[in-house]
Amino acid sequence: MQLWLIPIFPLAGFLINGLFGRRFSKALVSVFGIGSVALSFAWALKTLLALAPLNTAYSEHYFTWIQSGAFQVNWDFSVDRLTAVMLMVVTGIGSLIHIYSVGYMAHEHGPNHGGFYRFFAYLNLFMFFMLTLVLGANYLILFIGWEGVGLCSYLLIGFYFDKKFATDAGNKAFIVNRIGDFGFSLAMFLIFKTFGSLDFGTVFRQAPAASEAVLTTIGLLLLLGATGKSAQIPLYVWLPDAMAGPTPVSALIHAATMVTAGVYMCARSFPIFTHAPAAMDTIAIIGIATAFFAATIGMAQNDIKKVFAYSTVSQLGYMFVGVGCGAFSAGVYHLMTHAFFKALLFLGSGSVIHALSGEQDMRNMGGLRTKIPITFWTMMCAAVAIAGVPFTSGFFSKDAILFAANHHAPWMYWVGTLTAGITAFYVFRAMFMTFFGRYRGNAHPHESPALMTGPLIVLAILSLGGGFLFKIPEFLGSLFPTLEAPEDVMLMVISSAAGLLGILIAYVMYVVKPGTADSIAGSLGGLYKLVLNKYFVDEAYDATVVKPVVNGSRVVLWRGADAGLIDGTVNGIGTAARAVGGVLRQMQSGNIRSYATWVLFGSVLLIVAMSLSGGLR
Amino acid sequence: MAAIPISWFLTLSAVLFALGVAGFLFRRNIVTVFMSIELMLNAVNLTFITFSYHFKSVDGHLFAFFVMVVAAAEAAVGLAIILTVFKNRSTLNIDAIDSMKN
Amino acid sequence: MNVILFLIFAIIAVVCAINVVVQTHPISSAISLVGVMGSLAILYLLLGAEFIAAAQVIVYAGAVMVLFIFVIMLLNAGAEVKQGRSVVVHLLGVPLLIAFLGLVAYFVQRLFPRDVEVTFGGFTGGTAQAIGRALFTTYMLPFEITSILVLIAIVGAIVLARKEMD
Amino acid sequence: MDSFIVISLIKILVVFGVLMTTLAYLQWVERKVIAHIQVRPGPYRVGPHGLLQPLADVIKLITKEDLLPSYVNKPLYLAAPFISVSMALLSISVIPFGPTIEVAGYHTWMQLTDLNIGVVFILAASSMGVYGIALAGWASNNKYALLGGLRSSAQMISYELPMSIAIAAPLLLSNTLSLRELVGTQAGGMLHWNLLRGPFPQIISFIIFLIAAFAETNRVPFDLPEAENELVAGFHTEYSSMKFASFFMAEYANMITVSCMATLLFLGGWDAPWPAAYGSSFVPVIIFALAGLIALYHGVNAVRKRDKLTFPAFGVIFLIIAAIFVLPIVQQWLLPLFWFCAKTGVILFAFMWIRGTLPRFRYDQLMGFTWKFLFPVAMLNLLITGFLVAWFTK
Repeated sequence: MQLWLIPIFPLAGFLINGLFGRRFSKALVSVFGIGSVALSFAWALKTLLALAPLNTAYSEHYFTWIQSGAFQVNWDFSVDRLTAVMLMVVTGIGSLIHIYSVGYMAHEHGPNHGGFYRFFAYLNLFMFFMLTLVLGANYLILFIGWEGVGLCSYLLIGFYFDKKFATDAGNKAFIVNRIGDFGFSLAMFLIFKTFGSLDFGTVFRQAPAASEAVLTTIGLLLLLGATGKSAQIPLYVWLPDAMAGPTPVSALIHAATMVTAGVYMCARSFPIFTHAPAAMDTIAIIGIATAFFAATIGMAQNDIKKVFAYSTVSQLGYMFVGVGCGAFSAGVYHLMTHAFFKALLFLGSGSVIHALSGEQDMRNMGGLRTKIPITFWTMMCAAVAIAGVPFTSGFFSKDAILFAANHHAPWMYWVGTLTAGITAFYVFRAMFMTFFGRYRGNAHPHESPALMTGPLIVLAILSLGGGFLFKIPEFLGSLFPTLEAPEDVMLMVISSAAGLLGILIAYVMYVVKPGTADSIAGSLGGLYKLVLNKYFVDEAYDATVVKPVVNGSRVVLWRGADAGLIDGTVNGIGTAARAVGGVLRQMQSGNIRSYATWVLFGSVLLIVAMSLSGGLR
Repeated sequence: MAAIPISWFLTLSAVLFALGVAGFLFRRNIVTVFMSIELMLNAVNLTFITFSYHFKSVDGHLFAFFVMVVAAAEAAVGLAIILTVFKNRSTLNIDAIDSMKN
Repeated sequence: MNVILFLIFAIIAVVCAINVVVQTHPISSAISLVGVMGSLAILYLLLGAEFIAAAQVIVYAGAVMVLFIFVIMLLNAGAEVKQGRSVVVHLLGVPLLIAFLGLVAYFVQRLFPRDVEVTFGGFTGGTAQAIGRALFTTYMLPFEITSILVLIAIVGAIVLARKEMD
Repeated sequence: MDSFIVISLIKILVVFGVLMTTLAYLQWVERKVIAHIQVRPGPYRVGPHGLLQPLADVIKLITKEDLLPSYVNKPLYLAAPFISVSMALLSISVIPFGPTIEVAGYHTWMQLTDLNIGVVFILAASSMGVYGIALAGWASNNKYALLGGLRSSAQMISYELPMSIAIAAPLLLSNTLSLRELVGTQAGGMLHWNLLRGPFPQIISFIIFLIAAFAETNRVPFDLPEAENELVAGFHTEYSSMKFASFFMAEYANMITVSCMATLLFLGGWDAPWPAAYGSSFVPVIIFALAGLIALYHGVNAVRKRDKLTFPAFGVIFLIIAAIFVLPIVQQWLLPLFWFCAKTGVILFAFMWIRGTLPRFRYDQLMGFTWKFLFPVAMLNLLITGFLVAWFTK
């Protein structure tokens, strides 16, 4: 079926734009940028239709990549239903965002006056790595994609590399992800040691036979990797900063696709996790904690992209709850619907920012409903979806997760429902602050071009209808172990009510009586400050991890160990060596032949030593 | 069809190697010294091939093959260096090339 | 027959090797070295390494040694000048060599008793096919790395050669 | 065992005798061909149509004074022609001229010996041939000779690369290194020859092989080492008499070797271009009969006086040969031999034809041509071939 064609198109696009884009016109760059991804989407669609029922995984072997003793890694791609979902999400949303980007980046020059082609080259490279990640049939190829998307994320966050905050954010993302990758690498080593292979098929076939302790360790290490990539506690801190990149990047990489790689990886490794309940519990707890925690931070943010960034973290937490509760298909379901509505939210906010010529602070917005109606209505679709208003896509996926959570541990359900309410609140707070009331800024808002609104409309339809258009749990039912989570109408009603309540509170606080928010903030005082400052997590990390490392490096390692101990030792040795060298200097005649004699002397000595020690028996 | 003890091959290899070392030690012409190195490499190759026979496995041949490739690369670079040295110092005497001494 | 063949070519090899060392003129040394390589190639055939034997002739005798002769001709290197300065070599060289050879020969004789023997045709795994198969499966990575090494050598040689041009 | 040695000895004698005669007469053929290209009769005095010229040449070369210049490096000076000629002859020993023949109950191949690395053996022998020329140039202690020797060895080393790579491509199709099996894999007519065989016809590598072969044998347009107007006579300036003749023998033997190689590698060896069912076995008969008839016609309508005698004689000889080819007993081994010789002969003719046509390269053009053009093209051809072979044999 030539699966390799799917990722190769974006790679070709990357090479063409990256190598020659500087000389191309913007139109030509756009053609290659969009064309490659669209071709990839078309080919993926054709492949999947041809493989239609796809009850069992279909894989293709290309070549043996590494062979070293028992260690063998093949360059294999495989497609099963999970991959099919991911392929469609990645290429479909990727295509839409590429189209959007042409409009969004039209006025961008970026530093180094090569911004436009550079942007599309990176974006295409990202698509290539993401598709490799999704298609790879073993952990190492997945890891290549994993690292590759990390690289592209770094490049794109730091896209405006002439601004310090952007490069800092890029570095932060890269370094924080390293911690996760460290866990992932360790997990791979352990997998290879345990199963003797990195191949998904081989590993999963043997997984039930392995001991639970080993599987739990592997699971936890994989989870460490996933928390890094998918921005979960404790490694979520990079994602909000990652908003320094252009908005389409935030939509594609930091909302729809890359950050969900962790969820995908956990879902992919379900045979390991299902045999490691402790790891599953950890996933669920981390997920629910992240979901709640990030949602509360989201309530107090004023930067429109930051709100959605924390919302992403929170929603990713939801997905992990689903995965951790054993409802893998629900997690993937939410992954897909989230990709729709969160991409839409980001693209919409990008459209708002575009309309206001770069303004991101919601306090300087307001009343944009009439000025940019298409953006408003499409974003509204996404907002109701994320708030879990009944029969939107978010409603289905969120409820699927919450059922599983209730089945797993009722308290998780309640926290989840509370989070859903908070989510609805802050999303609508953002909506109301942006689109309602009167305009507080001083730019001249204008509606975005059709290139940008087109993708918005498509995504709006998907956000509203994605829930019943794509019944992911049924589609993936055969793949994952089934979970008997009874559908309880009561639970459904409660969670929907929480969402609606959140919307209502937001409406009251920001539309009916616009002053309430400030007075409540004032009365809560310390708590509000805590939330506004994101619980001082960055500061805490700075104080507990970064500072000690830096200071420790400076004082202990540099002054103490390096200057004192090592330099001292080295100098001491140097002095000693010079003294000895003074004697041995006679040997260093500068004459090659006498050196050779010494080498011969040494080898004779070695043979004698070996025979004396019994090595030559 | 009498058979040859395998130690004969190894001894021959040792003799050739020792002759290579001798060439390295006692010759002053840099080209000859270089040829002595090739002689040593050849002696080692003979050992590889002999062991390959001994263990009835093709791996020794592969090692010999790699030695040859590396020797070819080494000869190309080494001779280029010799040419450069000769160009700069107009001597091939290895004892005269001792700038590292000071 | 085996023994005779071995003895003939072993003696040729040793004589040529001695000639490499004692000849004062580099070109005579080079020709002697070709002789060593040729007789080694025949010994390889005896050991069942037909491909390596051919490669030995093509690569070593056909390419590397031609290069040597080339350089000798280019430099028009005459017989070497005697101006020995190394005391160490003169004092230690011969005794060390004898010790080295003696030790190695002794251990070889002790470790490989006479009953481990070589006959022509005793090992037939050295065909081009077998080597190719091993080279492109087990030794794939070393092979690739070697090719990079050769590339580096080519570039290095060209750079060195260019430098002396200007 | 004994019969093996006896048969081998007989074969060696036969091959050696035939080869030596061929070498001598190749010289005659070449002179004739060149002469006719230049519209002159060529050797004509010794024997009918100069047919005894080679004999006269041999006598002349043997009886000439054997000079030993005083400043030469004696051992190498003497060894060089010997190395040249022995390496050239060595290659012939593995070349098969035809399938098995049966003589007095003994089956044997028309080949001295078959190596399963025959192709590599020939490459090895030809790479050793460089020494003869390089040492001749150096040992002569003459700057023209030295320059010729250097040029020639550089040229031979350089052209060996595209040649080996060009050889590798058909080997990929045939999947063997044994020359005998090589022919076996090409059996069944012209379309199975490596030259025209799928998945990738080796026309490019055939051309590269031929070009490299011209350079390897130091033939026009690559005869820089012997460029008379620059280097007097190149590496054999100081040689005379039989030693000089040795170099010529080596050159012609090399020509024969590479022609045979081209025949074996690309042209299907001794296989007929189309199956005997379609009448390929009558081709030699027709050719010789036609040649005989033409000779007879010219004998009858003779232009010169002596032609009245010689042409009818030739005509009769040709007709007799044609008649021999009709005999079924000899057909089974004579036909393959005919095809092999015919193919080799065509390539040898191309050697002479090109010598009569093309001018000489300049030295930098020569080196640039191989490194910048032939080598990359050969490499590309090998890559494509390898890829297609892997693709189609999967």
